[in-house]
Amino acid sequence: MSDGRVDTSVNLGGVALRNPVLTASGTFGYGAEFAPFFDLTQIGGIVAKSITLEPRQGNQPARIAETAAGMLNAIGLENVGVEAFIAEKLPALAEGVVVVASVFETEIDRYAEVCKRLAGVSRVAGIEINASCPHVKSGGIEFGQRAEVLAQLVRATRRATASPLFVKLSPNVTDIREMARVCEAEGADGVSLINTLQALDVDIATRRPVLRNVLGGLSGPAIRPVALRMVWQASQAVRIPICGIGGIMNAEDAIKFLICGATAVQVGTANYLNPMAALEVAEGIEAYLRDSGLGRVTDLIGTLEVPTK
Amino acid sequence: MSDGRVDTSVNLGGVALRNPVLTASGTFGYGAEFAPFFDLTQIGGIVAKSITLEPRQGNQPARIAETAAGMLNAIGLENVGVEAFIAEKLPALAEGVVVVASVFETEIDRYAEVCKRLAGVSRVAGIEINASCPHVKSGGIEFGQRAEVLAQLVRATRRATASPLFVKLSPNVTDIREMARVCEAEGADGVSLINTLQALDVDIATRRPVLRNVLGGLSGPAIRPVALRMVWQASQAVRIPICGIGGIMNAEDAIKFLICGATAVQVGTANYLNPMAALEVAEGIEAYLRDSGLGRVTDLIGTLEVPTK
Amino acid sequence: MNADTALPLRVDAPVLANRSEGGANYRLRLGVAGWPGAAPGHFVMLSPGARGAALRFDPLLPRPMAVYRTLGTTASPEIEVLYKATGRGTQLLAEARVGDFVRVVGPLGIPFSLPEAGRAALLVGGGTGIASLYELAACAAARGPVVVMLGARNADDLMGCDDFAALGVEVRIATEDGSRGHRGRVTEMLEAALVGERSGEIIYACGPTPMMRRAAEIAAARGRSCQVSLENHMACGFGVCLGCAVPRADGKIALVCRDGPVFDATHVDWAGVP
Amino acid sequence: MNADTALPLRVDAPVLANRSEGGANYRLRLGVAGWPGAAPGHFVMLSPGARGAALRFDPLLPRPMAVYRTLGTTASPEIEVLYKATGRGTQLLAEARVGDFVRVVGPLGIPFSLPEAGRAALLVGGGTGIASLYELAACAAARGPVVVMLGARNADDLMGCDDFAALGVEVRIATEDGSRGHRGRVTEMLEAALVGERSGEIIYACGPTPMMRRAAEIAAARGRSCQVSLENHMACGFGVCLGCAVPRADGKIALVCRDGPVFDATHVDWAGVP
Ligand SMILES: Cc1cc2nc3c(=O)[nH]c(=O)nc-3n(C[C@H](O)[C@H](O)[C@H](O)COP(=O)(O)OP(=O)(O)OC[C@H]3O[C@@H](n4cnc5c(N)ncnc54)[C@H](O)[C@@H]3O)c2cc1C
Ligand SMILES: Cc1cc2nc3c(=O)[nH]c(=O)nc-3n(C[C@H](O)[C@H](O)[C@H](O)COP(=O)(O)OP(=O)(O)OC[C@H]3O[C@@H](n4cnc5c(N)ncnc54)[C@H](O)[C@@H]3O)c2cc1C
Ligand SMILES: Cc1cc2nc3c(=O)[nH]c(=O)nc-3n(C[C@H](O)[C@H](O)[C@H](O)COP(=O)(O)O)c2cc1C
Ligand SMILES: Cc1cc2nc3c(=O)[nH]c(=O)nc-3n(C[C@H](O)[C@H](O)[C@H](O)COP(=O)(O)O)c2cc1C
Ligand code: FES
Ligand code: FES
Repeated sequence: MSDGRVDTSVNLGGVALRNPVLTASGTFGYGAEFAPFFDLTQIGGIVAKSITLEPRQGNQPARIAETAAGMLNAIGLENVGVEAFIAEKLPALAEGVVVVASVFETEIDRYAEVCKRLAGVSRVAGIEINASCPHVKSGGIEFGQRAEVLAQLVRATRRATASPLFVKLSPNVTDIREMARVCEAEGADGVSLINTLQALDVDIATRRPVLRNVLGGLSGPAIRPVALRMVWQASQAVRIPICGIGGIMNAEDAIKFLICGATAVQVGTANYLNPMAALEVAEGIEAYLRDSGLGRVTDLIGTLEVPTK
Repeated sequence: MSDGRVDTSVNLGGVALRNPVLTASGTFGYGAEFAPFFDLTQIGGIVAKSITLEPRQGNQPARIAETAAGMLNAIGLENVGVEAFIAEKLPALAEGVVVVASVFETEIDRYAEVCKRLAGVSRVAGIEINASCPHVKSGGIEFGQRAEVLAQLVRATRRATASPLFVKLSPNVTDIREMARVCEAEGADGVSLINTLQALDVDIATRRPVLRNVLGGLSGPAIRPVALRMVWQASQAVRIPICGIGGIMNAEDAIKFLICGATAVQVGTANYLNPMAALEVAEGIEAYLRDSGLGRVTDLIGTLEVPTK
Repeated sequence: MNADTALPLRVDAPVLANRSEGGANYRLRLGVAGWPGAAPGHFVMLSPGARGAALRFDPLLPRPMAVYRTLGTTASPEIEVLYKATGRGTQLLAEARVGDFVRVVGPLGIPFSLPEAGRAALLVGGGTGIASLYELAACAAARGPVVVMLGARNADDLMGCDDFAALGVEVRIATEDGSRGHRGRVTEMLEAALVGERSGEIIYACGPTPMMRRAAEIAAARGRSCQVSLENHMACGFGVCLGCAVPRADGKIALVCRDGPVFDATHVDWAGVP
Repeated sequence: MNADTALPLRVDAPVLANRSEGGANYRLRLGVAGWPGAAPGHFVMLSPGARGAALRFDPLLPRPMAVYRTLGTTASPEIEVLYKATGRGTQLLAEARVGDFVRVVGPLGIPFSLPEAGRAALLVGGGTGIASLYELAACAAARGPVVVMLGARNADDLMGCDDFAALGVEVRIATEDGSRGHRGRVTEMLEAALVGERSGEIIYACGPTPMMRRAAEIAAARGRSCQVSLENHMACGFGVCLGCAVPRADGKIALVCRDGPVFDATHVDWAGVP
């Protein structure tokens, strides 16, 4: 717009965000760790580290490794548990910081229980269900890898909470559209994608996996084109809002997700190499909107122009 | 071994290779293009560009784009067709070059027909079925993405040829083990993995996909950790030999695949940036064997040491 | 030996010089052992940073670059490349220091066909395309009158003008902002030049697609023959990735690296060029 | 202000110097605007090439590096880093030229606790770990007698010996090939030194895990207290990725970047350190 002011606010499935930039679960701690670097109210919000019913210790090292334009991680379930999250982590955050709680567990009823514990906690603007967890009952395959299991998970957590409910999808599936539709059908307010791609790397000196857990999750720029594909496919399949995640290093990357139909994005691995990445992405999106004469970020969302074959 | 000589030969499902290094279909043309760069008999063999029954023209441009530590491609089915392959391309290759023909089509019976045409062609040491093609009848989903469709494809092509038959798996699936088992059950002599990850990238200036085809396949170092994971999972699931593919840039990368259980590897995208990549990989593997005192490459295959939890 | 049919080689070439020439322009000199020589229009694929101490795979793909000219001695041949550091790969190339190595694959492609002796040539270059025309200007000048028309956004953006002038050919310059020479597009200059001028010149164009397309239209309208050198995205440069496709006027697909980069302008389906 | 509790900052720091010091060793000086100062044991995360003209995401992760020492003025503070160019990231760092930018996040971690006044200190450093001990040696020397034992594979591999000597502390050197000082492991020197010597020294160790583990065993056997600074793979350096876990003797997990890198040697479950 001529006066150079643009509207970056979006409504993500009932959560009002000043701009479409959140931080991805597990890459931003519980938020307070980033307070030294920038004012967290300047971004849309943060998705906290996934929490379980009880505190968990996670895997033995090595837990991370670097790969080509990416990294592997197998942290395990390490987290402070829902009670400490509510009692200690949330109060540590400044007024006005929008917080989405992320939940993972090993059983569906435990997922639901964590959601119940979060009910009425004023600082929790929404809940994101991390469906990339191994489901013990179905032999270690991720909740998000089987439509029936995912449906049960969403149904149970939907019943357990009145807050805006987002389901974070696993990319390790044949058809992401099917998974997104399941979430929509079961009443989720939105889907977040993608979580990490299941991967493995090897040390040829020791002939051992680089991670103690053998398998790990691949994140970073390497996976961005896969994430963009899935976000675009999901946006064609469902009407609920999509939060785009995967390899976002800068504003240009984030804008690609918005163009592909994401209502908001989450910055993940980039926070490690640049603790101010999320702020810079938010500022860069605003600059892009101004430069391209778009008044509202919503004018950009889903504008991918597909050539007619 | 003390005298410094090592045995790099492997038997890949009935195809004897002087070393475990082949070139990946679609990244090595029909072979002759690389004759100026090195003697093709010095590597295990080449997998030719996938061929169809009739010559095909492929997609309109843009067909390729660069991504973080990777590239996207959507070439389409461009190839000279099986007849020209036999009449013109094979004879252009020097004596002693081991050639695996790669076949793709849009219908199962057409796949089988191409295999029949290749029967008794002396230069064809084996056939690799590219299962990453959209299957028209099942609404554009890849043959390799549905176990029952894949089973039909392998059954039909197995019946159509007596040559060593390899199935190249699509990585765009929930469980690669299931797909590998299907191939083994239907009599394939081996599986090759992985093909490209379905992906998308966007030009934020034009808000268009970078590829005319919208979606493309991601290859290069970016996908290597995903490929290693799938090769290791497949090696746990089947007894037939595995050909490891995905982001191999140098000998170290190739050795990782062998350690994860691949009997041989295919060098793909690396051929573009370094037309001598396959030769250097073969030489590097031999050097590694010598340095680590292994007498035979078969002593290395499947030696991944998994920590006891 | 005949450079037109030279087999390509792959060399990790030492950087002998890599200087900024103002604006985004750089001049790179590489020692290429065994270089078979190149004809006007030949190109190479350059992998920036491929041989730095630290293995880098981002950016991954090599960059196609015209052989600006061949230097050095038969014993130790050198090639010069004029390039613009605009994106990630060329910026990385601009960081290469003397002693670093840059992977070279080439010579590649089908070169220009030179004008018959006595025939006048009009060379039209824009942006990075200028670099593809220097050797052509040199060879054409030995056969007949040559006019070189160079276009750029502004004076800073121009490459190699002095080199062309040093060949003794007539150099006309157009910049969009008028900061040097004619204010406007180089194709306007071409159009003007063809009016009334003695006919029969052969036209060569290399630059941004719209420029080449316009040059092709003008040549057709004036009944002149025109060769263009297309700048397409490439992964391999020697016909194996099938990535560099352009549609031909006859509806078939051509590969820019193998069937080109030089094409008869009338053989290109301009509407389909990316 | 108190450096121990300084909040970390993120600065894209100009490279003021980046010289080879023989072998794989390099000395990097960075201008870090707003640097709050650092205590012995503090580290920074450095992103090589993060601010080169060409955006690079391979290698992706920043590298943890000890603050070797703080230089410059309060107005324009500088930090010095001593590093070994061994892998992809540090080799890229070695390519950084004066004027380039390197992203710095820090100061990070919990520093060493200094010996009480009058208490003798024995510093044992090996390989890259030597760099974590310089500021400690300087501070400890102001409080009591200091002996620094530096170990390396060979003379070339040694870092910063002269700097330590210039502090006026006693420096003893061990190389595995005997090319300088005692032939053998630095921990053998430590063991020998503790025999008969007046007891009560506090031991500080930083280097390869086996070296620190051995130092911890020796200290325990001789009833000396020992602090170690662990070198673990890190993605963030400030406690958010949970990647730098090490098992503690009590069975719990500690984060090297947040709960360390300095630990009381008896609190570490050495068998589980990667
Ligand atoms: C036959 C031929 C000869 C050429 N000769 C020269 C020359 O002499 N001097 C010169 O400066 N440039 C030349 N170009 C253009 C040059 O290849 C591109 O400017 C360069 O590849 C851009 O890379 P980048 O890293 O700056 O851009 P990026 O945006 O980082 O490139 C991303 C990808 O797109 C490709 N790409 C982007 N722009 C172009 C383009 N205009 N043409 C082809 N590929 C592109 C890159 O190769 C890379 O694969 C030539 C191109 C061709 C096809
Ligand atoms: C608190 C701390 C302080 C350090 N201080 C110094 C110092 O002052 N000088 C110095 O030379 N080195 C220091 N190191 C070690 C230094 O971080 C590694 O040598 C460096 O990360 C290796 O990176 P690379 O690119 O050479 O190796 P690559 O093999 O390319 O590294 C691949 C990945 O492994 C990690 N990695 C590899 N080796 C190590 C290691 N030994 N420690 C931690 N991560 C590793 C890298 O950070 C990267 O994530 C310190 C480490 C820590 C934890
Ligand atoms: C070290 C690490 C830990 C992570 N932990 C979680 C987690 O606890 N819950 C979750 O939903 N996602 C987790 N993720 C996944 C990220 O939220 C994100 O989906 C993924 O990394 C892809 O985005 P990126 O490429 O921008 O990092 C983690 C990622 C990393 C790298
Ligand atoms: C440009 C291009 C074309 C390809 N064409 C084919 C093909 O025709 N048939 C096939 O089976 N795989 C094809 N592939 C996939 C490769 O064979 C290989 O499986 C994939 O690129 C992963 O390996 P890489 O990362 O080493 O390239 C192609 C890949 C590229 C990049
Ligand atoms: S660039 Fe690969 S075929 Fe032309
Ligand atoms: S390095 Fe990220 S938590 Fe320690």
